[in-house]
Amino acid sequence: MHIPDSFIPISQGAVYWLIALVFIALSLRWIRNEMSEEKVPLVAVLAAGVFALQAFNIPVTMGTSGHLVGGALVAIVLGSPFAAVFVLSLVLIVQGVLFGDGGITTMGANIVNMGVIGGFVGYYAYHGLLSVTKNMFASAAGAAWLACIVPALAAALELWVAGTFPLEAGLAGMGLYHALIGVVEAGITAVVLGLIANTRPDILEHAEGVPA
Amino acid sequence: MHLIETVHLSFAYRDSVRALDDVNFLAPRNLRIAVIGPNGAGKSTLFKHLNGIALAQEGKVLVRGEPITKKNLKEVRKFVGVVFQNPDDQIFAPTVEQDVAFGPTNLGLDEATVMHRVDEALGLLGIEYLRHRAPHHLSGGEKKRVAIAGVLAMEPEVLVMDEPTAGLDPRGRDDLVGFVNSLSSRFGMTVIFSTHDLDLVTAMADYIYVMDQGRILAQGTVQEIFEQEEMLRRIRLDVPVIPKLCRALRRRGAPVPIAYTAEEAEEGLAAVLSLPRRP
Amino acid sequence: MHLIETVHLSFAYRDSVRALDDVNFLAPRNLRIAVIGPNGAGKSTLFKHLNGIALAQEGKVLVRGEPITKKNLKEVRKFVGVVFQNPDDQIFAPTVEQDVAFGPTNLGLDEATVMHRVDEALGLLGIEYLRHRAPHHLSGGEKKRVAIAGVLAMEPEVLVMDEPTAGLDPRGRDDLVGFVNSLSSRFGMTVIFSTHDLDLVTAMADYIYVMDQGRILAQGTVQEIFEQEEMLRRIRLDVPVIPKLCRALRRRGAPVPIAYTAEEAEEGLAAVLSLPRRP
Amino acid sequence: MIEDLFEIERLAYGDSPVHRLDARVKIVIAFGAIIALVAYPVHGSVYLFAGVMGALLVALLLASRVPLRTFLLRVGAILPFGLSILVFQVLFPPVAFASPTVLLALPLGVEITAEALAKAAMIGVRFVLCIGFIVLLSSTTRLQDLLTGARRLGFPSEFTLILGMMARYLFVFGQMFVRVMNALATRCFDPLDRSLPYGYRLRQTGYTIGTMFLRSYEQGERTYTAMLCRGYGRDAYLFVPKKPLSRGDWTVLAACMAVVCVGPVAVFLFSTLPG
Ligand SMILES: Nc1ncnc2c1ncn2[C@@H]1O[C@H](COP(=O)(O)OP(=O)(O)OP(=O)(O)O)[C@@H](O)[C@H]1O
Ligand SMILES: Nc1ncnc2c1ncn2[C@@H]1O[C@H](COP(=O)(O)OP(=O)(O)OP(=O)(O)O)[C@@H](O)[C@H]1O
Ligand SMILES: [Mg+2]
Ligand SMILES: [Mg+2]
Repeated sequence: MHIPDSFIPISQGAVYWLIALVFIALSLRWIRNEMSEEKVPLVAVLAAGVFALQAFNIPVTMGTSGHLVGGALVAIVLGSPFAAVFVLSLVLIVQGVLFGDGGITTMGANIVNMGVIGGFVGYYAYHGLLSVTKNMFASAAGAAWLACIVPALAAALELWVAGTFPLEAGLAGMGLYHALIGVVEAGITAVVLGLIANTRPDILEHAEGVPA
Repeated sequence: MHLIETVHLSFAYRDSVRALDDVNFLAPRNLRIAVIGPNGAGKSTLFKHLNGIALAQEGKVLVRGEPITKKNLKEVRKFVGVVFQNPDDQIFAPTVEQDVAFGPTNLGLDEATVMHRVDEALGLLGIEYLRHRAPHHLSGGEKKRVAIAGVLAMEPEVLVMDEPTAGLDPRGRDDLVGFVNSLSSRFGMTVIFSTHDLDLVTAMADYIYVMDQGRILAQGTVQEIFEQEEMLRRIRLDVPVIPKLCRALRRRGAPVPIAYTAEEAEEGLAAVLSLPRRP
Repeated sequence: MHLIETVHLSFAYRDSVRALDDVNFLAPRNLRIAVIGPNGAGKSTLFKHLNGIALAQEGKVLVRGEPITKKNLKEVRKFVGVVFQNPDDQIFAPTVEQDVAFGPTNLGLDEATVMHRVDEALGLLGIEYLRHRAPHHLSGGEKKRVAIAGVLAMEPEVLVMDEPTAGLDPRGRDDLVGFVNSLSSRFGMTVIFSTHDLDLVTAMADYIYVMDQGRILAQGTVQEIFEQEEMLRRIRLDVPVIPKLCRALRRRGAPVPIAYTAEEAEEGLAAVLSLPRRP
Repeated sequence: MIEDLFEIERLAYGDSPVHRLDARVKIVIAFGAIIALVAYPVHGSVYLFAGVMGALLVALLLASRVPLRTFLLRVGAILPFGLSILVFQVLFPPVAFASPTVLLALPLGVEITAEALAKAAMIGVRFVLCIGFIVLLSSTTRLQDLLTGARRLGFPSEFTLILGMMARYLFVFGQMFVRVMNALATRCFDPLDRSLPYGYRLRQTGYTIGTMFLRSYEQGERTYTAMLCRGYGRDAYLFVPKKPLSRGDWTVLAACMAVVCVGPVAVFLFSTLPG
């Protein structure tokens, strides 16, 4: 769901860039003040790792395959939606500038979708679901699924506002496709979280994340 | 027919010079083979060809006489087990048991057989007690054993190990030597390994290939190779310290036989000095 | 006043047993100190205390006679340079030059001074030619030098190295030994290192601390420590092969002096065998 | 994607007049061209403008000696998502055209109109050119030079440090990724192998990804510690010495920016003025 250049008019792209920059600044402030120490380097290295693990192909069905995006995972593991904003922004910058995936003028929109919306949906959905179900893995799976589909819907909406995409058909198309892909995101997120809970539970036991 | 044979094998990574250049490598049954050479000689690249991780660009790789193809790839990988240098690259499951079961499960074996294989592999390496532990928290030596167990559970007939003792403490290293030698003597397994530790070569190999700049520079028994001090020094290697000492003494006229272990040297020197038998 | 001193230092990671237990460690000026011990003995943990990466839970760490506090932390880290085992942990910048310049820029030096320091550090290690290269294009030995250059550029007075020769080929190892020894002899630097390679100890240390299970089990000169074969064996270590051979011969009655390098042993044996002088 | 990192790097290590240009020049040209392309209205004259920009791209591409095939493969790899949006847009036009010319009527009342096709083509041509410029930039500029270039252009120093670390560890993890894939293959695991149960494949892939995640996290911890040892603090930054642009750099920059800035205005005026 990386919106490429020329699908969003430059003025709208600038607005998304502004929103993205605000959130990047907020996330930088969060890393500096709320993590136990000033741990910017840790998160920068982790971002490179997330980029690498997005390369694993995961089968969906009927020949299609997807890969992990990881926004919900990062937000849950590091205990804040801002962690996801920061990590995914870095990943998207590299994808956009190095590989051409996701455009330059639309990078702001992509950061807003996958980083900000994905991260916040993932984090709050997880904690919401956790308080209801009391099951960490089910909550993580649900949150990851939502963190996959909601940004896709947001992207469809932005494209509609940009005048390059139909509203209902677009929402339905993007929604259905990502609902399917989201199953993989959900499954993998739950498994990964299980592994971390099993081997490095200390990473997960941070103070409750900072409210926005 | 040899278990593994490479014929005029050459290979270049996309941009680089030839990482392998006309390599003819032979692995017969039940031999312990060391591949030595400086950093960047092409040892790891050669090993990648032995089980089809990399495919020959020129020349060919024969496993049990047959070239590696897409079709027999699974067979080949079952037959040739490769243990990588860093166990962390190889161990993924949340428990040791699950990790060792990974290979056999992928071969499509049923659960009882998988379990049996896991028991055997853990037993062989003496790590049953680690069974339910998380690999993440093991020491370097323990991780190494788990990695080897994971490969042995596929019951390969050739075991290939890239720098097996890197990062192990002296005892961990000795344990590994003992275990690998028993694989060779008890099960007749063929073992191929690379190392920078020349003492390991004298302890664990029958035959040596010396590589440099992608080529095989020399091959022969341990004695034959370590006699060629000049050649070894030229490619930034060295002779292990014991044969070096023996050779230095011989050059100065003492009739000391060339030994490769401390015990052999002790006996040799004792004879020359006409010392009494071991107390 | 010693450069570094730990007094009754103890430390435990969150859930584990004591990684350090009542450690009294001393580092005077211009001494080469080896810390040896099996995996998990606490060597890396001790090193983390020497420049305030870990803070003493019990006991204290004195650097130039003063305890480490939040206030003098930057001073301490400038004074004690630590080189980690894996260069990939330490080289984080996209080019060698930027990486080596990182320490000096953090000291608040101006651009010209930073450049000067970078030139000097690269020159000392003989790696000016790597200046604009990307770290992932370097060999293991080259990376190691870059890591050391990055620390030397801060001009520390104590150099601490955790397993400096891990993964190096024999020549890479010899180069490192020569270089580190020259730091000690030319600049009077104090060098502290840990290793599993006992031959490295004889080549690069004046004094040894032996650790096991968080405790300092023994300390002394190279000779004093390697005489205690029993103790070393008990904690899974061993004696380097040359003194082992000498000792075995002595036990059988030959008046061989205990040597630690091949050359010393050669001379000692030559004297006993009354061989002519070196040809 | 990370598998391609090494291939891109190999291209960027090439040698040509374009490779030798200062990174700042290339960044400004590429971003300027993209902004100009995106800013150009969806109007019939876009093809003429695209022709101008395409000529600039081709000229730079030829001068860079990047193999055409490699270049096209790289561009092609990025196209699918954009193309699928375009197809979708043709099938379900977001805005109703006044008097659509139906070219093809599909079942369920879906119609393909000439107007929708024309609009998709206009967006498409800009889209492909934008990718072309980005791919050219990363195929001729090393990652570390992109970073120092960005810094010298006034990009905040704290972000250069962060992106620099990310760049460095991309390669570390890229190599790790290759080793992990080899290890999986050695034990005969293929996530797309249908003979293994789906849940099993998903779980094992999850474990592998989880292990990579943990290793990245722990690498981050160790790197952070090592940086502390070298005085890392809030105000740490990446060392980027000053460097003036050469006269050649200025010339190329001026020429290309003239095309990028004057081009769209001239083309637009030329094609909209009556007569
Ligand atoms: N993935 C790769 N891409 C490009 N070049 C590579 C790659 N892996 C290795 N090389 C190059 O191929 C050559 C052989 O490398 P290889 O890893 O086989 O050496 P090695 O003998 O295993 O060295 P070491 O003792 O350091 O492990 C080297 O010049 C190396 O730089
Ligand atoms: N980050 C950590 N968290 C918890 N326990 C740790 C951590 N690091 C080390 N330990 C434990 O502390 C003890 C001492 O470890 P340390 O790394 O200091 O040993 P070492 O002597 O350096 O061993 P090696 O030779 O393997 O490097 C070990 O029991 C180890 O398991
Ligand atoms: Mg290798
Ligand atoms: Mg250690």
